Amino acid sequence: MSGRGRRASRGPLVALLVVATIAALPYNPAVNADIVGLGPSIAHPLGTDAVGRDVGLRLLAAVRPLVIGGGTALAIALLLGVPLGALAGARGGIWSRWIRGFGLAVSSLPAIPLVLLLGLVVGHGAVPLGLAWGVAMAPGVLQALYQRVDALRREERLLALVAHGIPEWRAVAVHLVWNNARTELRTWSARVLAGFLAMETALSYLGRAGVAEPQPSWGNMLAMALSAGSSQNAAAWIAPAVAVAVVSAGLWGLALGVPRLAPGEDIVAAPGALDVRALEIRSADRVVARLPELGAPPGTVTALLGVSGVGKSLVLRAIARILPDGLRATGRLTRPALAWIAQDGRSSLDPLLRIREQAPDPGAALARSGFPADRLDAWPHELSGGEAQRAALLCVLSGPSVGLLLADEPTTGLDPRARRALVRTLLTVARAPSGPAVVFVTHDRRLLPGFADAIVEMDGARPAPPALAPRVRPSPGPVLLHAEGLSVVAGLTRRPAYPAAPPILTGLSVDVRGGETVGLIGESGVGKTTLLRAFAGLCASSGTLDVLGVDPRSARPKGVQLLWQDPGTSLDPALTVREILSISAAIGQGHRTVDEALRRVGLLTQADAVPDELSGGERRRVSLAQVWLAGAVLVLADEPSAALDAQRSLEALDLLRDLVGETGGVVIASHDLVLVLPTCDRVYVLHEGRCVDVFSPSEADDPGRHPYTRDLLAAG
Amino acid sequence: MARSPRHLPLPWLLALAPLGALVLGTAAAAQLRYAEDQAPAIVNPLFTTSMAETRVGELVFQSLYADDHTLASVPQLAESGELSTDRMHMTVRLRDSVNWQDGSPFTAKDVVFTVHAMKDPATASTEAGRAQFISDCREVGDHAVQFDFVRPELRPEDKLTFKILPAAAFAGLPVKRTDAFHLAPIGTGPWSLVKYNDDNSVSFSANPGYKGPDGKDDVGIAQITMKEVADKNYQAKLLLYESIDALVRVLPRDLAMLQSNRKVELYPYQTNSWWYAGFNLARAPFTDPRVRQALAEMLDVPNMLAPVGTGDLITGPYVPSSPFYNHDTPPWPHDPAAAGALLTAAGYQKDADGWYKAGRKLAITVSAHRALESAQEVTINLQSQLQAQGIDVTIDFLDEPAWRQQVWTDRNYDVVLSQWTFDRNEDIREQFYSTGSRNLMGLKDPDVDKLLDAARDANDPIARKTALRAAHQKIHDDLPMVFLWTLDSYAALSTKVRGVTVHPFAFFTWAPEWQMQ
Amino acid sequence: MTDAPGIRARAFAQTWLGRLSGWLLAWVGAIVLVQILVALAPGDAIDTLPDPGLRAQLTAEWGLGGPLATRVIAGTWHALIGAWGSSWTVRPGDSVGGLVATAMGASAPMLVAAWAVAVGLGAAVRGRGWGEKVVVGLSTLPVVLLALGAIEGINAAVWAGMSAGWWGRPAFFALPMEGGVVRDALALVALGVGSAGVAAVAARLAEADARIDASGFVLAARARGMTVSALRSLKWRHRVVPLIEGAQAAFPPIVGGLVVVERLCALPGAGDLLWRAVEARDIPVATGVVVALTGTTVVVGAALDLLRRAWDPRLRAEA
Amino acid sequence: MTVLLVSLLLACRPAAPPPPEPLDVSWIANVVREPAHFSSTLEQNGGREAWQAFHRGDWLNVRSPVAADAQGAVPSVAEHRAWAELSVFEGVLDRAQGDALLTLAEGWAKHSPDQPVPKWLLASAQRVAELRSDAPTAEKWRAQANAAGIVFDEANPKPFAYDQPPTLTIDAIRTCVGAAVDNGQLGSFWDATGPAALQQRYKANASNVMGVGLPEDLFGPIAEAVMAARPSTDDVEACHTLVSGMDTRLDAWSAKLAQGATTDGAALLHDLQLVQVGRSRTLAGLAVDALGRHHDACALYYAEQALDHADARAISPVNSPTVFAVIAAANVESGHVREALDALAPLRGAFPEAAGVIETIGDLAVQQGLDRTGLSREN
Repeated sequence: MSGRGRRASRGPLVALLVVATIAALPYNPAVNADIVGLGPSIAHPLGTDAVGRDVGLRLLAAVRPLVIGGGTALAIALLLGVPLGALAGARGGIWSRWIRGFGLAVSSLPAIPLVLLLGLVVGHGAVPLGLAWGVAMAPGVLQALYQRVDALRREERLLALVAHGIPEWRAVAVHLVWNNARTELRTWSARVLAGFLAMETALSYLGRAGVAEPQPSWGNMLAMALSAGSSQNAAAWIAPAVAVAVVSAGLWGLALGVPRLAPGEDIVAAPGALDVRALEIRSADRVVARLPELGAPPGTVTALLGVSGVGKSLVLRAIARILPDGLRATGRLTRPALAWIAQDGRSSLDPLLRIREQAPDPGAALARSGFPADRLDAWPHELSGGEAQRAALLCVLSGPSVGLLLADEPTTGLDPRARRALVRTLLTVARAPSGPAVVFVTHDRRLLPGFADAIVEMDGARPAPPALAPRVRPSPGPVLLHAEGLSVVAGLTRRPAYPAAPPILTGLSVDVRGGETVGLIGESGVGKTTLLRAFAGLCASSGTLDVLGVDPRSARPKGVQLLWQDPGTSLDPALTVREILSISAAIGQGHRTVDEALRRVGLLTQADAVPDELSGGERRRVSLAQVWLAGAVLVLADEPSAALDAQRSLEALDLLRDLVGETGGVVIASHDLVLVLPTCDRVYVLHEGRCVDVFSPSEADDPGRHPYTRDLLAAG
Repeated sequence: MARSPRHLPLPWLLALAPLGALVLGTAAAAQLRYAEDQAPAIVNPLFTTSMAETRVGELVFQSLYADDHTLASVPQLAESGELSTDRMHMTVRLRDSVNWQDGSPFTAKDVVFTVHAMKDPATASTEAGRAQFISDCREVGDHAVQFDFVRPELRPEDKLTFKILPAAAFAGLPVKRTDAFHLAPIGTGPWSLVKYNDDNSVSFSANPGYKGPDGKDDVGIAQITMKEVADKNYQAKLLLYESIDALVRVLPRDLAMLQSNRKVELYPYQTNSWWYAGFNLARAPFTDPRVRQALAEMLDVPNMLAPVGTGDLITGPYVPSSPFYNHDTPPWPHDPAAAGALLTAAGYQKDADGWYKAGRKLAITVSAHRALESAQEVTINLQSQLQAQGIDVTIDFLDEPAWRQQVWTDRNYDVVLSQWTFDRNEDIREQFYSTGSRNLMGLKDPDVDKLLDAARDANDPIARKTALRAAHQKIHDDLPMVFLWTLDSYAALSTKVRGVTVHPFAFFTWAPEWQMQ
Repeated sequence: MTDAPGIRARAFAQTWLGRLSGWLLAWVGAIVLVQILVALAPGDAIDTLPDPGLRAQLTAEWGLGGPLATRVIAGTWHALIGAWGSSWTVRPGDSVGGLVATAMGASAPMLVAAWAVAVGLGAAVRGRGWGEKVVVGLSTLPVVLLALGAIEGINAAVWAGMSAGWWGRPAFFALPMEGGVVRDALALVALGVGSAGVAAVAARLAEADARIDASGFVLAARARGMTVSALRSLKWRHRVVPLIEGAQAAFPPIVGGLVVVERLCALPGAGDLLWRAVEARDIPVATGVVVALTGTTVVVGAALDLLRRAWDPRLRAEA
Repeated sequence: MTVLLVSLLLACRPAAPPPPEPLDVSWIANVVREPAHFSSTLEQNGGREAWQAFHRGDWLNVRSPVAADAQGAVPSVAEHRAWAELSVFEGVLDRAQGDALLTLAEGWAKHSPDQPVPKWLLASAQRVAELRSDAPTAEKWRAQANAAGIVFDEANPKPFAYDQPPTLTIDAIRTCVGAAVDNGQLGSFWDATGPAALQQRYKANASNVMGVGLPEDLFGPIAEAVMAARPSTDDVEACHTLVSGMDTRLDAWSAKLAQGATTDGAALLHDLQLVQVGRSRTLAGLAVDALGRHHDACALYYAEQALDHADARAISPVNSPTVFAVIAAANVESGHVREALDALAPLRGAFPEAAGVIETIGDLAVQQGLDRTGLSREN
């Protein structure tokens, strides 16, 4: 549990204690005909009701049915909704369909009619009411849990946890549900309780199936006070009404409450060519990015460079005046009319409109952007990454002319050929007559030659990690992984899916020996990730496969660890780095200590931070520490360099090699041959469902290389 | 802040549109709207058990003889009657110009059918008792009926006051409660039932073919609507707010509010009614008179009455103004100590948390009809009092069907809290005679039976009065029920209704003469 | 993406029919649940009927003697084919189908209008600062409190004014007995606002707005200096799906609130009928109303589900 | 919504009715303006007890200490007022009982043909008829009584003595005439002539001082305003119009009083219920008047209007015993005998002579139901 969690938990606990105490107070509904309908006095601060009972005491005693009934409802709703929702979310597929179908059937029964009908069956009182309400609300809980867990599953967090060695039930129950669906649990608990209050009040007021006299309930207090007539004690109806209103609003506040940040505040921009001076972007407590100076005349291309996490994107957004809420920029700024293209081209496009509708009059812009004319009627989600970037560009170019084009990491996620093509296009745009200035953010220095007119480097807010000593290649050890004639099928299931999907990679033969680093190279979508997962036993495959002496399709090989493309995937966002690592240490059976791991990856000072507070590079290092602590012998790393600048990726790879040690093996899947080649002992080039080339770095310049390999090498 | 019309919240307009329409709306047409706690479940005089049904029956149906303004029996559907000299037979000539509300003529067949239906055991009419004095009846021509009596009758017209049903509307005997007739009753009365509305109100409209007594064939009020308003307190408010025009029974505590309003007038109505808490005499522990007496002496009845309003406490089955009320009968004292002694004598032991016998705690369930006014306050009070003295009390509010089943049919209850209303004859025979059809408690006391027989057979007022006063004392001593109280009992009508005279029991008997302003 | 239009249309139809049949299945499931509940009732409710002859007849008619499974299956089958039997106690002998149909007909406008109020208000107040806070805050109050407060408040105020001679007796006075359109409007607003539907819609929209505001295309548009109103025209399309989802979430509570509002405001309709059926232990009528209300929820749910899919091409592709 | 609602409401604004002309009962206005003066006057004369006794209907105990000091020779004004009230009240009771007795006797043959008319009834019927100067009826019953062997003891007449002093106690007239003639019914029949005798007694004394009748006394101005306009036939609708008109004026007067009242005065006005009491007394006067003219429906209407129904089981300043008596008498006359008993119930404890009236009327009620089947219903 994070530090924040611990701090926050005290308030509800105290409230719970107070409520429980009130509910446990003894209450004797004795009547006294001598004090019927008295107004407030010292002896009876809220007066007495129509049969001479103290209204204040009844007001408090009415908490009991709420606690009992609400508690029952909550228990039922959570007991039914959470496991089913978690199961549906974690399993997906047919499970989710049937479970959610069941939820749908139950939720089609409107709650109050259901309760009334149930009242005929099980009678009146707080518990049956709670029972019915719990059943009625369970589908809501189920759905919420399903959505959350399903989203986490889609982010492959569950897969990451299981692959890391955490039992599936534990991964679901502790990490997905308890740690990460807590908002849903809190929200729905409050909703169940608020709904119960509303229903109980209504039914008790109407006098059927609710709490019956003489047991107090705010609803029946209201009914008695109102039917006793206006001459009686007004507090007798005001008090319960206020109680219901306050508690209901409070519970809903708990259910709806979303912490809101103050909206972002920008510096005022003067029109003119781009000129930024002394730009500082700060959150509430610290400076998150700093840029002393930046100027870009029209027709030029400027690259904004810097290590990961230095705030390059924020600078662009500050210039565009679209800083996220809670951040604030200071400094001086002049800028022309501008356009901004998001990191992922698809997100720059309106997903609900076809490209033609977003760029209604493409004309010449079509050619300039390089967007294929026959794809104009496609939906954004149907475009590939490169097409999406071009479509975004098309939208910019077909709109009113701009003096500045801001592009945030436009090349991320593109394969080398697509990347080169996009860069050329951007240059063309800038060089065109009265073309705009282009400012783009990148961490890829290799793009810059022949492209950027100016390079602005940003300084990191944190010190770079210490440089590592150059690595000595040991001689190959025993075979860690042996695959022959392997075919893999996409999808996250060990058993072949029905109907049988065609394999995406066939006839593969791969060997990894101790101390080796092996690269799997190919463009996005060729099946690198699937292959890695097949090695770990997470995907279906056919053919010979032996990993650390076992067939991963029948038993999980110990000592195999995956590194995820997004290093955050394997990190439970609710835990601190130290907590995450101690779980890994437990998986590794405690042979290695957390402190040692932190020291090795250089994160001693960030041990109490949660993943969201770390930069991408830091997260990567935490995931490396995880792998080391879990006692990895064979590490399967998926695009370990993604989202890192070149220097950081090399560092990361070196660190990984270092952590695996001389007997361990590393398999790296990447689309960037040039980047990983220096690190690898052998490279397998995957293309169009097959392995088209295998070679070691020294053989790279061999003219007999497959044309695709040559193409890849040239892209560097 | 100026906002273009496009952004005006549409739902508000939606919600307000009807309000705008209201400005153009017109007030409701003149009609008499009266409120009942519960709409009558059955509009069939053969099965009447509640006052609400009685009142509706009075609107729709007629009888051979009916009360005139001086409460003397005068011919209604009858033209004239001729009693034989031995007083064992009577030939009643029927009016020949009367039609049923569906247009068919009213004939002797209908009268004979009605009497046979009332006497038919398979029909199980709740009004069977009213026809017991008739041994047989037959048509003598289209418009004459001859009745044979069980015993000589002095004034049979005083008993021929049951409502007459159209024979053609039924498939024959036996008649069932659920026969379609109960939803679309056909009578000869001044109003016909038009519709059971969806809001549980019932609409009546003047019967154009109505033949009133003495040729008064027109009805002053064209439309009557019975509205179901479960909340008594709300009924009073609605009358004040002029949303209804009549309230058949006002809660005592609302009297002050209503009478201070100049647009409302109060009329004493249904005054012969009293409350009781009855014991199931067939069920332990109530078989033991000591337990009953202990319970009676544990109750502080004035305290129970306080939240309801003003009323008179009673010691027996009559209201204090009754000529049969025995003023010499003392009430059971409120004496918990003596009650404790009685329970001890009955074999109970007092523990820290209550009375035990053979390891079982003395616990009772009090059943009350949901529609009983102020029942909630009273039961809460009763429960609180008994629980304070170590007796567990569960309250069970019963709906009409459950009440009829559990209390009337199965006699499945411990203690019932209820109210009886009597007409001016205050005949308690059915309630307390050992074979009485309304003897819900199951009292079987030969002495009481003897006294009730004597009262029935008495042929002078002094003898009847004397017998019933003795019965009062005896029933009080037998303690089949704790007699609680009689409440101030009024109907309230808007001053818009003019010419109002309220029949003390059936309410609407003289309603044809009422006018709406 | 390169499929022939024919194949595409077939796939489309298949998915949609699939969704529809899923909803239908859900409805059947709900009916089965209802039947199980009814069958589980301890001591048959029919025992409370006063007429022994009728009891025997109905027992035979409903197969009440048989085992649970038989009763549930028979009950479900009867419900599905619309053979809902006749009322026991509410309107003895009347066809339940007719009663329920009339009641549903009476409730439908209220249901739809209240739903429109909830969804419309939720959408209208979203992002309007204090307006949103106040309306969403109000919407968290239970229906019973809102309706009661409105009825008692308006009555008291009108009565005070009448007593003081400020105005005469308005036609809508004596809520809820007279009320007329004012009562309907009041019930409408209480039901629409008080069922937390507004909160549900507003919450979903707030969530969606945050997502939309952070999405690249909006940022891109803002970066180009798009005005607020132009942005709004850009964003509305994206609020449709959350709005549909909000509307879907808001509907069942409104159906539940219908019972409360119809009782409080003395309105005839399905909720009122259900209440009376339950009071009178009229199982066929109560079951009929619940099945009909469930059917309504299912139909609305299915319609909105399909609408959502029709609106968002990504969901269409997913299906 | 609110704005619309309010504007809608204001659209319903009624045309203002012409303000009614307020009444003026000066002494009440003075009480309200100077409550202290009223209180001290009451204390000085020692009249507080008398005032209270008068207003709770305890008329026999209205004694003015001042008058007592003056050897009791001259009854005080308060005492005369009380006697006047008593005389009216007893007169009404007498009327009710007489009617009941005669009806009972008349109906005997019809309802109980097998039973001879009890002797006490024969005697009483004869006596009542005599007192009413209804010679033919008296003669009829005398004949029957004589035939039954009853000879009324003319030598020892019941206390009809108009000249006896006002100290005459109730006990003196409670002697049961039945005891002399028929042992069987002892204790169930009271001297039917008691109330009549008392009425004569008090009437004589009261009229010596200030004339007869209620309306002219304390609340005279209110009564004057309506007495003149009272309907000449037994038409309830006309009565309703009359009472409505009076109420409108009373309301206006009440409002005017409240305006001129000091805080204490308003409290006193409220505590003494002066307006309500005045209204009730006036209506009671109208009722008695109507009864005297055999306008039974009107009498009943006035009396019901006079009653404070919220506390109808008790005698109070508003619920004067006379009102109950009028309701009973009018009901007996119109055949609603059982209902008459309801009205008389509050008098049972306070007026021993009422017990006889109640028994008689009760017997009549029982007699009328002899041939009927009773109905009972739940709720």
